[in-house]
Amino acid sequence: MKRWTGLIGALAIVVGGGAQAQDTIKIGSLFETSGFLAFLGNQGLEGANLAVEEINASGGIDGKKIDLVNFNTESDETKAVIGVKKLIERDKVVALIGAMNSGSTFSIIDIVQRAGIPIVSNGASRAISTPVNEKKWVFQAPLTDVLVINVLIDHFKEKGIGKIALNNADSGFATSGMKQWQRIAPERGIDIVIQQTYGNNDPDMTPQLTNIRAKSEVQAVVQWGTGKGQAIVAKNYRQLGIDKPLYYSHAASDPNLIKLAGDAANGIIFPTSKIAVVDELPDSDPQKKVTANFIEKFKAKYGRGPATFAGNGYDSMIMLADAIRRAGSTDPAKIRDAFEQTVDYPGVTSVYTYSAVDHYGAQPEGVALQIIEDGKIRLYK
Amino acid sequence: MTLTVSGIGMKFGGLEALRDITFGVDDGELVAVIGPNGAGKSTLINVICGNYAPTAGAIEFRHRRIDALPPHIMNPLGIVRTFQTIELFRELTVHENVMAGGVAGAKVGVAPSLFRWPSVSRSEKALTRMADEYLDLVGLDRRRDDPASVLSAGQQRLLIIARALASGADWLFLDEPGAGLNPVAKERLAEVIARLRDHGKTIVFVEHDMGFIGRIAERIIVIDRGRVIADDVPEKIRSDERVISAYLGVGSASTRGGRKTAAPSKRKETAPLLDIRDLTVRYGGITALQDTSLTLMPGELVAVVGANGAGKSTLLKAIMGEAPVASGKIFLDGQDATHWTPRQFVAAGLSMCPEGRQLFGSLSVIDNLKLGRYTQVGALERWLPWSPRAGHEGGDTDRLIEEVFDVFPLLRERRDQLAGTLSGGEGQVLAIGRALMNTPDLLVLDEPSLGVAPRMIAEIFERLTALRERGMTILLVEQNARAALEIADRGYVLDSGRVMVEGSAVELLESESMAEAYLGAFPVSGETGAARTGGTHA
Amino acid sequence: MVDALQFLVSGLVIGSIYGLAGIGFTGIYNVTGVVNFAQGDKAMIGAMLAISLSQMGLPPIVAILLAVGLTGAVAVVIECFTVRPVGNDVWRGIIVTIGVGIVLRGIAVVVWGTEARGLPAFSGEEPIHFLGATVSPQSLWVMGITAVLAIGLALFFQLTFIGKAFRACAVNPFASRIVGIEIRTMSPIAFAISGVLGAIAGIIIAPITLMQYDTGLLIGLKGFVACIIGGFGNPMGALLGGLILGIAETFSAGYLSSGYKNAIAFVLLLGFLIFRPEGLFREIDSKLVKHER
Amino acid sequence: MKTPLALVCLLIVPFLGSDYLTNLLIVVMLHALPAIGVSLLMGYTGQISLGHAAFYGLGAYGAAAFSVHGGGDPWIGIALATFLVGVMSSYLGWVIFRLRGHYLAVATLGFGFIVNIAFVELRDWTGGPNGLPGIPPLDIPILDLSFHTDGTFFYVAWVAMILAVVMAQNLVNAPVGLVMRGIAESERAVSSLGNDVTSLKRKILVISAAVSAASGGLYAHYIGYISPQPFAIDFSIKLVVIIAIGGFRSIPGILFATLFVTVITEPLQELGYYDVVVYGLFLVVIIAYMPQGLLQGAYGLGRRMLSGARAPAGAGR
Repeated sequence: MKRWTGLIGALAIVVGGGAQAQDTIKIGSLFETSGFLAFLGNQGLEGANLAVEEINASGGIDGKKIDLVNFNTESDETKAVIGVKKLIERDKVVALIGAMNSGSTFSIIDIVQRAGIPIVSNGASRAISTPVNEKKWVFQAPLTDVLVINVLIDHFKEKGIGKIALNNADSGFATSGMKQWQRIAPERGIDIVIQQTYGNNDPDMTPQLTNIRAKSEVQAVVQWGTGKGQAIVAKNYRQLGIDKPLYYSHAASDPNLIKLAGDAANGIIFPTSKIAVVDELPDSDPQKKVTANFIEKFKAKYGRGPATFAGNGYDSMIMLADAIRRAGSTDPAKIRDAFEQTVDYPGVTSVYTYSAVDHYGAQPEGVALQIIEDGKIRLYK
Repeated sequence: MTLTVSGIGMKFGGLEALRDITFGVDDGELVAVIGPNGAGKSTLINVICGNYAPTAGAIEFRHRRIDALPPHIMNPLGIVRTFQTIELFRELTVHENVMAGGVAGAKVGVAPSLFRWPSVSRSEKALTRMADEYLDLVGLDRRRDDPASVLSAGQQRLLIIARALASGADWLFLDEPGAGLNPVAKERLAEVIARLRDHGKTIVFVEHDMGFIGRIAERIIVIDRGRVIADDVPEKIRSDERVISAYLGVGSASTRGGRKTAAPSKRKETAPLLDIRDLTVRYGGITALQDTSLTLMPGELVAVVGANGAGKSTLLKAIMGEAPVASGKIFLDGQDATHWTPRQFVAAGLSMCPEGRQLFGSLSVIDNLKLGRYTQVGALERWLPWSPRAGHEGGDTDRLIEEVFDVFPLLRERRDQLAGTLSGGEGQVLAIGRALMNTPDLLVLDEPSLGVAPRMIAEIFERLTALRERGMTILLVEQNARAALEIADRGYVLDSGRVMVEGSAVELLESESMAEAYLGAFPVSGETGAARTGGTHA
Repeated sequence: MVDALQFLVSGLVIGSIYGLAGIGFTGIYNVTGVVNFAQGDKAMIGAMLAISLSQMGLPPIVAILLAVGLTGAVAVVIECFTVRPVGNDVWRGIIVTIGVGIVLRGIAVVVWGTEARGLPAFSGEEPIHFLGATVSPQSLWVMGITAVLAIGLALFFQLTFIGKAFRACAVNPFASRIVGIEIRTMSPIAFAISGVLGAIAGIIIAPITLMQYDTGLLIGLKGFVACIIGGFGNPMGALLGGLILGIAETFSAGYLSSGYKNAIAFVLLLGFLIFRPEGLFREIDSKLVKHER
Repeated sequence: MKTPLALVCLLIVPFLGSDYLTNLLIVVMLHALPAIGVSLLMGYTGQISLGHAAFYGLGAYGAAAFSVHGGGDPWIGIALATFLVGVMSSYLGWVIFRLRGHYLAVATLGFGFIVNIAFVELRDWTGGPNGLPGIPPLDIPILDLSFHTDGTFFYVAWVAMILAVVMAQNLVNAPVGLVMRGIAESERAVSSLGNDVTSLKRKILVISAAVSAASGGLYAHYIGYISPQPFAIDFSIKLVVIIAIGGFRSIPGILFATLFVTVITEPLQELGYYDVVVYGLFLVVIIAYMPQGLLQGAYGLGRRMLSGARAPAGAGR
């Protein structure tokens, strides 16, 4: 009895202790700093923190500093639910960013919808923000699979590639990508000759690639996955001596891929944001300045180069701050409305234009085809 | 007959534990099943109570074939058993243990229990009342709410009887209900069993303590080597020649001759090799050995004899560092070895041939022998796949193996066979060979004749005599008292954890007290003397 | 045909990895009867240590030897502080080694982060062609070292005193004590051996599978399945079990739905547990399977 | 005596006005159900299970599929899923209870893996790794009750937990409970007393699985979205941690342990991955050194230390 009431009492004190000073704007983030997607969440949080630092250094928003409170969702959906409630209620945040994990985002959509707090999600599955009329409060900042698939198909059309093989992991990201490929490719006249799935933690993907190799009519192989799996695919692909061009998803911008796959990574072509190739961009590119600035500051703060995911967290935070500034208020509803009116905003990840019917923002011109050559990412020409 | 057992056989792999067992038991009988160690008594109970399905024969109970039924079906038919190992529910209280016994009979299912239907409360009340009654019956009512684990061994034995009764079955099979109990506790047990009999229960029990059996049993079935060798009233059993041979063993002519010619040992000149002083060993509440003293001079062959449960094995465990010594001292070659580990004993030159042989069944004969040398092998040699000292003088494993093969040529033929596939006698020979590999100063053998064919027993005993003649000191623990004493210099007779008699082997062989230790405690006063005389003169 | 051959070759490579993970279980199980659920994590720790040490500038061979030794030492520490207090309680043994696995993975994240790491292949990446099938040179290393370790361990159990003593402990602990073998001293040796085996496994497969904090978990489980198939406690059985599992996986990934490939392992696991719990090559272990009614 | 009072006291939580606290306790209460299930099977009956997340997940997916794909009433979905999981676990028990020790542990582990792989692969039903969104919240239209909010769902979870606690307590306190604990100690004694041990184990497994499945169903309708991940092997192990902390055979202990594990990981998770290390250490230390569970273990340790101060070391031996 004593321990129960004691615990409840202690919790109540903790809850009640969240009194907020009004000279800051509290924004909640849901980056996973542990669990299976921690390598994404950590970078996202670093990017977001960099943005907060930058905004606060330049005087904050109307004199108010931004206070970013992160809740580690541990890549776990139940935790995400606990976390979002804590942020909304105990920390009284006015807006949310984060959760790299699409699953974690899915699990909290209902809650933010009910609470009326805008969220800028970093999950990549387009189902997060569609249909828009049911997801009024949900925005997305990353490149979505639909976007990059379309960019790739544009490229295939250009190259005269009509028959492809698709190899994907069994993760959420890759499964979603596979579904979109199977939907979009036929619509746009691309024939998926063979589709193979491998396990995210598999030590070897040669059986799948052997099946792909057997289909001689295939003109290009598309690989969709994350983490070390895509490095193993690259190695196995070279080992099996498949000589068709190899295309990866935007997850190939993971710098670890080159480290892990070594020479096998050379020749991989993938569509992604321009962060890795900023030096090669023409000065006319609207993203060049903002990206270069981001990279420089990130390096100064963390002592190493940023990955796309860091840019993503950064963009979400900057755009959110911009929306708050434009709303001139910390009222969540006003922030939401202002965010929806973001137009042609040049971010690190992409150029963003949101509207009442488009909550995924990123535009095709933000995506550039890149290729790995000699262990370096170059703009594909 | 309510229970008829006809032609039951039980094989475990190659081992035939029971063959052609046939007998019957009527309602209300009180039957003891006796027999030397390894005779198959527990297997018989296991077979009747459904723990094993017999490989031959049939069992009928109340005109129904029951020999393929599992225990939980047996119980509602009226058969319940207890276990040698007690198998108490240690986490429950005394009262709960008894209640647990009645649950199956009360037919309170899992589903009703979830919702605590009235039937559950009703049966709970009934069970509570019944448990109290049975606790009263076995005299544990005052310990009702104690945790079962704190009871003494005797009380635990009574508790499992109460628990068995609570199951509602009226045929009780008790597997060694008196094992490890002191005389007072045994007295209580006897009273309880008599009371149950008066309540109309049928009781079949396995026991070793002949005094106990003689006091309560109305009929005794004697089993030896998996066969029924006698089935009669106690008075007849006591004088049955086969029973006495089964218990005391048969001397073998050849060893008898050998002993007479054996040179007297040089024991007078030196200090004892093994000196046990006032040793007391207790397991939990059970005193297994009480103030036992024993000395062994270098070069002697000493036999320790006594009935099952007399404390022989405990004595041996104590001199291997495997028993909880409560008081007393053990000196090995002048060193205080009371709290040594087995390894220390082995390294100091003591080799043990344990009861039941304890071979490494899935290892070959030769590997078993090699492991006998384990403590004498250097650290380097242990890790190398060959012997770095091959060809060197002394301590060479291969040379010792050859020596063992010379002593036991049959092992040479079987050198690459797995130890588990050897017959009882061959296995015993291997166990002795393994012990010899340690080049022991003192060789300790526990029941080497157990489960061994008579021809092999003779041979083993002959070998032991030969070893003694080569100067090895031997401590031989045997149930087969005659065979042991015939080759021994001296002997100790253990009974109920104490040394009852000690003396030269010849004296003991003639003595009546030895027979008494085995069979003599039949309290058929008046006739006892005659019975004994008849018993000892084989 | 070429495809089938490639599946077979790939299956043998993966099977060797599983077999290698599996033989790490056998030593400990043989002596202590403990199934070490943290075995796969030892492989991960070994590989991570080797990667870190070589990144610190140590020559690869020194880094590898040091990593192997350190992992062995870690295994001994685990034995002393977690397995020994539990004794021979199967139930608590399982849970405690699961806990050790969690701790090892947690420490790995704290020290090495969650990103995957790799070791350079021992002898280049140039694939070797064989009748139309290809293998990477590292696969040959894996298969070779696995075969050497399995045979070596089997010979160790067969020929050396200490190996026989290990088997003796498993067969008959009482008799082992009687001949002077102390399980108390054998158990840390067994853990050290399994730690060393685990580390070697982790290091030689790291160039192929790449390593991250949780890689050991799945590989350990597959190794366990390999042991069940081959019969627990028998290194050659573990190797053969691993090969069977690997080939089953690649063929099912190649010819059936590749998504269900991981289920194959566990279906085999349940199948063997239920219909042939003694594995392909071993007498039944009465402690684990119900005999009596 | 004290626990029921504490459980009734919980009813005021939604009125404290903290969604966060309410939500936390909902999760605790939902997790308490499978934990109680594991305790019945593992703590009381001595049958190890490393696969309970599968039952929890099957309940969740079953209930969710019923209302999302079938458009059925959520309550019926939960009931149906619970029932089907119970039936399935009965057959599972028939198979796995031939095994014991390590083999049983691994068989349950393997079962958990297979079920989780099925969640990932049966995309048409489960949505695959991306999960199944749009699970409707619970309501009772006739009474005009809806459980959309935490404040209202709290009572659903509370009632479920109370039901589970009461039923579990009834079971373990009933005469059958004595036999369950007997199985953990000596199966052959229990069998000789006329109990069909395998059948009893299966029944306990059914209850244990069903209570987990019911909780899973409630969870699905509470979160509104499910994916394979919360039902992976980690959750099975978390349940084992919970009952280890709670003392294996104590329903109040397990309620406390569920709360403890959920609350203790809250501050720790700020530290990044140290929480996992601490979590694992807890498990190791409890199992290796406090076989009675954390509460009793800590109590015993404290007492030993106190008495150790008075009596010289080793005096008690």
